[in-house]
Amino acid sequence: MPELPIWQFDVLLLILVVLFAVVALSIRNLMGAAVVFGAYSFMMCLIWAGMGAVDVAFTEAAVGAGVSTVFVVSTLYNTGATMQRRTGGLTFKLFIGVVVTVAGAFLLSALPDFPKWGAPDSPVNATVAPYYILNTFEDAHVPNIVTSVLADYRGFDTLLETTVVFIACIAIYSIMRVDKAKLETDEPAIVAAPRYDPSDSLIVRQASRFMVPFMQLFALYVIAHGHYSPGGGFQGGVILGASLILLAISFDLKFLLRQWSEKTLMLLVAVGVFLYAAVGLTCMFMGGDYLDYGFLDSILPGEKDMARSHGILLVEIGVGITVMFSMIAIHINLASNGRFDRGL
Amino acid sequence: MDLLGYILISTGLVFFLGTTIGLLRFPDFYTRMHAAGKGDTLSTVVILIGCICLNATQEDGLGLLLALKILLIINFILIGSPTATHAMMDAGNKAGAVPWRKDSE
Amino acid sequence: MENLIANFNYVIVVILMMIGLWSMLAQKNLIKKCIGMAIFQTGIILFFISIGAKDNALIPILTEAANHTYPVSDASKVANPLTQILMLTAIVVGVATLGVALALAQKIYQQHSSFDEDEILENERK
Amino acid sequence: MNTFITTAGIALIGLMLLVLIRAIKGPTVIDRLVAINVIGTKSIVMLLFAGILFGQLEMFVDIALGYGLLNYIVSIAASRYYQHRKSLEPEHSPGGSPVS
Repeated sequence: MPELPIWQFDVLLLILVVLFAVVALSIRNLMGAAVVFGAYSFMMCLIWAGMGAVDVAFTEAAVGAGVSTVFVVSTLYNTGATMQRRTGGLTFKLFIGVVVTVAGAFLLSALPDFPKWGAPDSPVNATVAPYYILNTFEDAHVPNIVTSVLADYRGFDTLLETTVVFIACIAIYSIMRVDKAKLETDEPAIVAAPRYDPSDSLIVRQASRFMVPFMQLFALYVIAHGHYSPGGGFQGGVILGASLILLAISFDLKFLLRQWSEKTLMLLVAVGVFLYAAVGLTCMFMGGDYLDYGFLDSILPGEKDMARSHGILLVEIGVGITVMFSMIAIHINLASNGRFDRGL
Repeated sequence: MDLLGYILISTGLVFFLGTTIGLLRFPDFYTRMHAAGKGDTLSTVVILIGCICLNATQEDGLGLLLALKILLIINFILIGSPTATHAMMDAGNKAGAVPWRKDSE
Repeated sequence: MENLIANFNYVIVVILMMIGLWSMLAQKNLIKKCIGMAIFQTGIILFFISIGAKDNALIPILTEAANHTYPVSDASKVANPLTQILMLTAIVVGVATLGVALALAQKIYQQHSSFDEDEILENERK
Repeated sequence: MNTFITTAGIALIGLMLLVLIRAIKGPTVIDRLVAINVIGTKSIVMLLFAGILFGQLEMFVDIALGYGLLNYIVSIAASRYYQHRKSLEPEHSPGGSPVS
């Protein structure tokens, strides 16, 4: 058996997660499937916490509880589809089932060749990872190894991932966004407008009004304290985005759009990536390589290792801005059907 | 202090058992909501207080910081969970969930 | 059988991936396909995280409270940070791509008033 | 202490499994939503248990705090769906599928 610190939990949760996956796919009501899929992500968060991956667990917690289920719900809200059609193609499903089972059997046949679960000397754990573990603190003065590897050692990777989030936001924008005037002449909107009723749910609105400042404060703490505890730009950005999505849900979309216009949102999505790239370029101007924060020591306080620590913080802020506003822009596009006026 | 923690966590588990039985056995949506809304919040809060007791003896102020953070979690659960319960109850009412009556079986 | 227990994580990875693949191939509903895609993705993330876990290892954050001394002397007592950061970014990118998939599905629904693949194909042929 | 926490955690997972039965059976979506909400709240407790077993609770408590803040967004979004949806159009969308 593996000797992970809490392997009992891990084994049980791994079995439970398969159950959740099967349940989420077998429920024919689409809302039910979306809701159970949210719980699936809770279980995944627990598994990652159990395997010692706290940053990943944090990201999954923020994404699963805050945004991903809300995206599915807003899509269902705008389309009005409720039930999955009972299709007759049982033979087709069985055929696919056989194909998938054979593929799975092929994959499982390689099982004895894998390193044991939790072996410290497996190829993954023995090649480059020990360097990060042993040298992070002298190099960058960051106790959280994940943060330093994320933003410093593998800074290019994170830059491109941030760009991918940015591109996904642009893609959703170009798929969904429609001109309001054009839509009215072409075809009626599929969903009639829900009337904003001030007496609708006072409790929900007041509770959200109370919670949102705490969420934003906590998110800023997560970004700033990411050097010493789990957290960083991705987690903090998602929590910030989720707090504004909560406002949009519990009040209405107009409430959000009064504060953040379309133009501001898209500008800020770009500003985050730009900040990241600009920090890298500044390093080049100071005489180093791209994203080599050590050369920022003449403009940032402290020695070379502290300069790297501060550079990581700047980069994380850029990531946070991009992720936050991408999540908000994606939610507004999905919830309002690209019309940017009203929605979930 | 540890003993108090054990007692509180066990109590919380008993409350959660009650929640589970209520969720499984009650006949309609509103009664199930009753079991879930009350029992869930109460059992979580009790277990979290038990966790505070278990960690209160840590050295150099860490126990105090942890206690503060867990108290914050309790605070947010006490605000968020009833709000969610209210919203779901309202949704069920508006979507037309029929209350169970004794003569309906 | 011994392999099955010692490598239990890979078994679950394969099962999750195949559930996701089955859903993407056999389900006719676009939303279910999106959910299947997300499940497949979590299978892959689980693969990476579980090969990075180590026996009796602590989380990859160095603190004095956990008897870590700066600098660390034994790398085998800290879980692998590399796989974790690869997957951390993958989760956020995953939710963004889920958004793209849902946007496409929503546009398709506007055109064809259905999430069902067969009905969409019928509508196309008309 | 660790034995007790492990036992309590396993009991908690077992009870979550029972709650999952309601999520499977639940005749309406809102029943499922209730069950999922309970599971989400109990995830906070499980995270704290994992932290105690790792001996580094101060790292796990942040995740639990994040959960405590974000946990109810899904419930509110889903109930918003039902509050608004009801007055909009019948359950059968045009061209949609018949409800069994």
